Amino acid sequence: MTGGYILTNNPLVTERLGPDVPVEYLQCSYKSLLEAARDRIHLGARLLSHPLSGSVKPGETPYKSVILTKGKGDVDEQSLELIENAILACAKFQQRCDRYPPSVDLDCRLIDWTLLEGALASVIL
Amino acid sequence: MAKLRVVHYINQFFAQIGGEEKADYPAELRVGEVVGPGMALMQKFGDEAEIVATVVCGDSYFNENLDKATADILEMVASQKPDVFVAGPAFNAGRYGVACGTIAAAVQEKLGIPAVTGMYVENPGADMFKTKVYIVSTKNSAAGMRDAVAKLAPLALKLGKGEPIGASVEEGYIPNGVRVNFFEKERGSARAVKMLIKKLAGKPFETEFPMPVFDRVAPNPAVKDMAHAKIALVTSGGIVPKGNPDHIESSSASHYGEYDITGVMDLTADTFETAHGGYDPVYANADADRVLPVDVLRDMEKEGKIGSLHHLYYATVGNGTAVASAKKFAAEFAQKLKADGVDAVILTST
Amino acid sequence: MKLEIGNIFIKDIQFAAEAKVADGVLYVDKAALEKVVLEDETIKSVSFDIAKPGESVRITPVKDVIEPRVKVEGPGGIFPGIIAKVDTVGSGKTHVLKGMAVVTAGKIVGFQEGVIDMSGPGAKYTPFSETLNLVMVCEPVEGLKQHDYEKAVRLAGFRVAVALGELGRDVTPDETKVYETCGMKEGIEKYPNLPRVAYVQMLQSQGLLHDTYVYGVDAKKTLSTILWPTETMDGAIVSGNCVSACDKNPTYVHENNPVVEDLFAQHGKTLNFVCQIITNENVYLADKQRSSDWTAKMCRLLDLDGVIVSQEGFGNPDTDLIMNCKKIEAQGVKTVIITDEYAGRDGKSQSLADADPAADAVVTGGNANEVIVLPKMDKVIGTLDYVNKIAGASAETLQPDGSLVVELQVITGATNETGFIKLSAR
Amino acid sequence: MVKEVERAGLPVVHMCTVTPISMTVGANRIVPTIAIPHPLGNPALEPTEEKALRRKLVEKALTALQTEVDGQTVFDN
Repeated sequence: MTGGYILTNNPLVTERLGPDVPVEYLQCSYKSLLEAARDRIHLGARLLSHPLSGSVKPGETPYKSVILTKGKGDVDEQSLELIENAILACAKFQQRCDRYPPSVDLDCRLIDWTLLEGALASVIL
Repeated sequence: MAKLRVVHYINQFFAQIGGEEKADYPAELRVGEVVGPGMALMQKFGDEAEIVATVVCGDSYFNENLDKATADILEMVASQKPDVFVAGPAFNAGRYGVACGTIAAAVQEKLGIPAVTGMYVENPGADMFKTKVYIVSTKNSAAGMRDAVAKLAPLALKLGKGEPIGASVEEGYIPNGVRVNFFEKERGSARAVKMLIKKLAGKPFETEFPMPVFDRVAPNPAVKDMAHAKIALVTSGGIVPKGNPDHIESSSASHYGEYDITGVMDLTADTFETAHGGYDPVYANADADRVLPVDVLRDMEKEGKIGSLHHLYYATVGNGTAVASAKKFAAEFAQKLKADGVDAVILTST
Repeated sequence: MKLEIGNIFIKDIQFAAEAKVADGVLYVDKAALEKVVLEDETIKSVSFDIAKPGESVRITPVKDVIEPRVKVEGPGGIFPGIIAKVDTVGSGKTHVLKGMAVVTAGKIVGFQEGVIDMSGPGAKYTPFSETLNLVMVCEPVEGLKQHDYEKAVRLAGFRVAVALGELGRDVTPDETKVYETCGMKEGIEKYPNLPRVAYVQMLQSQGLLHDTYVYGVDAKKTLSTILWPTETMDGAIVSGNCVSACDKNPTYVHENNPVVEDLFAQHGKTLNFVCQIITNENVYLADKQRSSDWTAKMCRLLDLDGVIVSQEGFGNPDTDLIMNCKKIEAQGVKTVIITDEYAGRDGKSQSLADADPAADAVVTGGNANEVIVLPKMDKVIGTLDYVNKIAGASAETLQPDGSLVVELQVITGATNETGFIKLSAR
Repeated sequence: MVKEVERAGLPVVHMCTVTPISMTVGANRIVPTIAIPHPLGNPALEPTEEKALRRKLVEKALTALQTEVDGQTVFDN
């Protein structure tokens, strides 16, 4: 991937992707993952995928994967707006996913993975 | 069922006491009296509610004796134990509108009695109070009384009975920023086609969701004599004394902190930190001067580059784009800065 | 391009030994339909049920809602590229079993929503409480992956709808409607003084349970393109998505796209309905940029005066919507956009994840976070697993009397963003 | 916020990293800063260099406050 990498808290992503795709796994909540992405955007990384990918609402899934560039430097305004709006959106939804049984948790991982997979199909490697 | 008890507030003009020359008429409670527009309201209430008392107050009196007038009127209203309080309608009368908004909001907040008023959308009172009380949208003059009362009375009844309040277009109140669902007569696609036809024809149309608007304020004149100017610092970067004594919340810009930096020459990791949840706090926590440049300004103060650094600074949180809620308290501390003789402000954001 | 739609009004559905449509009654042969479903070896079993308006029935989790149609005259068949061959559809004559729907239900992933209540307060929020519903719940064979299960159920629904539609082939329609638009030059000559208007439809295209197919092609792998507005009436666009039930378009909505219908109603009168432009809503930001660039480019190339843009789904499509709106307006083409809102339970939060002053004409399908109480129903078709045990796991959600306190977002079609419903907000 | 200060009659300079946002919120005098988490600093520098950098930015802000402006102006030199 041209200077990009995946920031994820979804274990399935690391499992599914081969060693040639750069992935950074963080063990954290959905919102914390978005905040981690935000902190990088503040330092000049750019978003390559939409942080509110998919229709599974914040609170309905614990998993999130975003694709970022490794860039440093000026803040990309669009990325900033997207990530901040995504973090704001988290507050609008009830937290439900902490009550999921393990099988549903696996489904959440799968959906997050397919959303990422859809985006990866567009990335020029 | 017993009739709902209503207390009605009107100004000297609608009480037929007089115009501008009588605007200093002090607040007065008329128990058992229905005055002026109250008659029309009574008619609309039918046998569901009655005006048990009318409060009359001159517009100048109210606005010039804001605290006393508010307190007095609250007492008058409380004494009548109403189920709902109605003020106005004020149409386009500015001071009357502000009075109606102020007292209606106070009745609701302090007495816990639901209140409603009415005014023209451009009445300054509308902008000031539309998020606090329901304000029925009226025409710009008393010629629109019939129409105003036709909306005001049913809304007052609903509020008095504690019934759920519908969307602004249904009830006729000025949109208050709270989105409420309702069923339209036509489906969305038909409404979209109609809206497009109007837009194409250059005719006025009404969007169902107004985008946030950004107004502009003209720049103030430059500082002439920096060497004698008092400079104040304000930050939206959430810099607070270590331990966050005022418990400034990390994300919602719901209040602000005012902090004394008399004698503080440099912000250090031991004394200041950030309460802001909107960015990586590591850098600001290590040295808060990176957000609030106290150290540099102290140097400049010593060197005589600036007259002085104001001993108070103001801090909020909030990222650049979420400005709506910051507006109210910013106006508040701006007044304090002005009163303290500050000449110019440096506002830092993250 | 001219399409004649013959509506056969269905007033009742009954199970019977012989499948037919007679006197407005659809007789369903369960065994025959079962065979149609079980053609797919990945489906272990299927159960059919009938849900009628006014009954104390809850259907959940709903995957898709499909209207049975049959191509009587003209090229191609219903659901081209999926069930029928890939021939271009949208001309000739199509018969419709009106007033009914095939509803596919069943759990593909564990957190699926999608509720249709046939009566009670929830019923007025879903358009599918007003249709006679033939509900099919498919059980997968052991170990079937979610992707394959989704595909199996999706296709089974279409096969059943086509089989039922076939029953209407030789029935005389109760009502006939004609839809016709013309080519560029012809349109300009025919309607020299009418504004040229198109419909820009944004299609959900992101992944499992988030996909839409156009002539069988996964929409996320497409560039923005043009359709005759009648093509969608023959099933050119179908749904593969059901997460965020309130604002996703079931196949039924594509077949009966309300913007297409309402633009046709004004066609030749107040406007010239030029075409339908379809564009996608991908996750990858460069795709969003490319697709919206192409959409705006086409609007200019077609010399349009105005467009209606409809959205599909929650969150990131707000970005596509605003990009489309901004770029199309920048081409001098006037826009009206249709969306829905997530303003929080109290209605006080920022409704959209993106905004721009160019979006000055907005139609809204309402606040999907608004809370509603759904009383207990006598019968449940599908499974309440999710709604009860997960969405309803907290005391606050599942009431002692069995009623559920939920947000509108779980109800199928509640805040539909093609303007299919009357719900709105201010 | 910056607008409310201006509205009260006080000249105000907005020191902000993402100037388009500053434009959106209606600031009239804008000084671009280093980075969002450290607008007036740079942790990669030595403390003395960092303070010099901050000093420069604050001087720029004072210059902005002493400059008459017509409308929204970014002081980026």
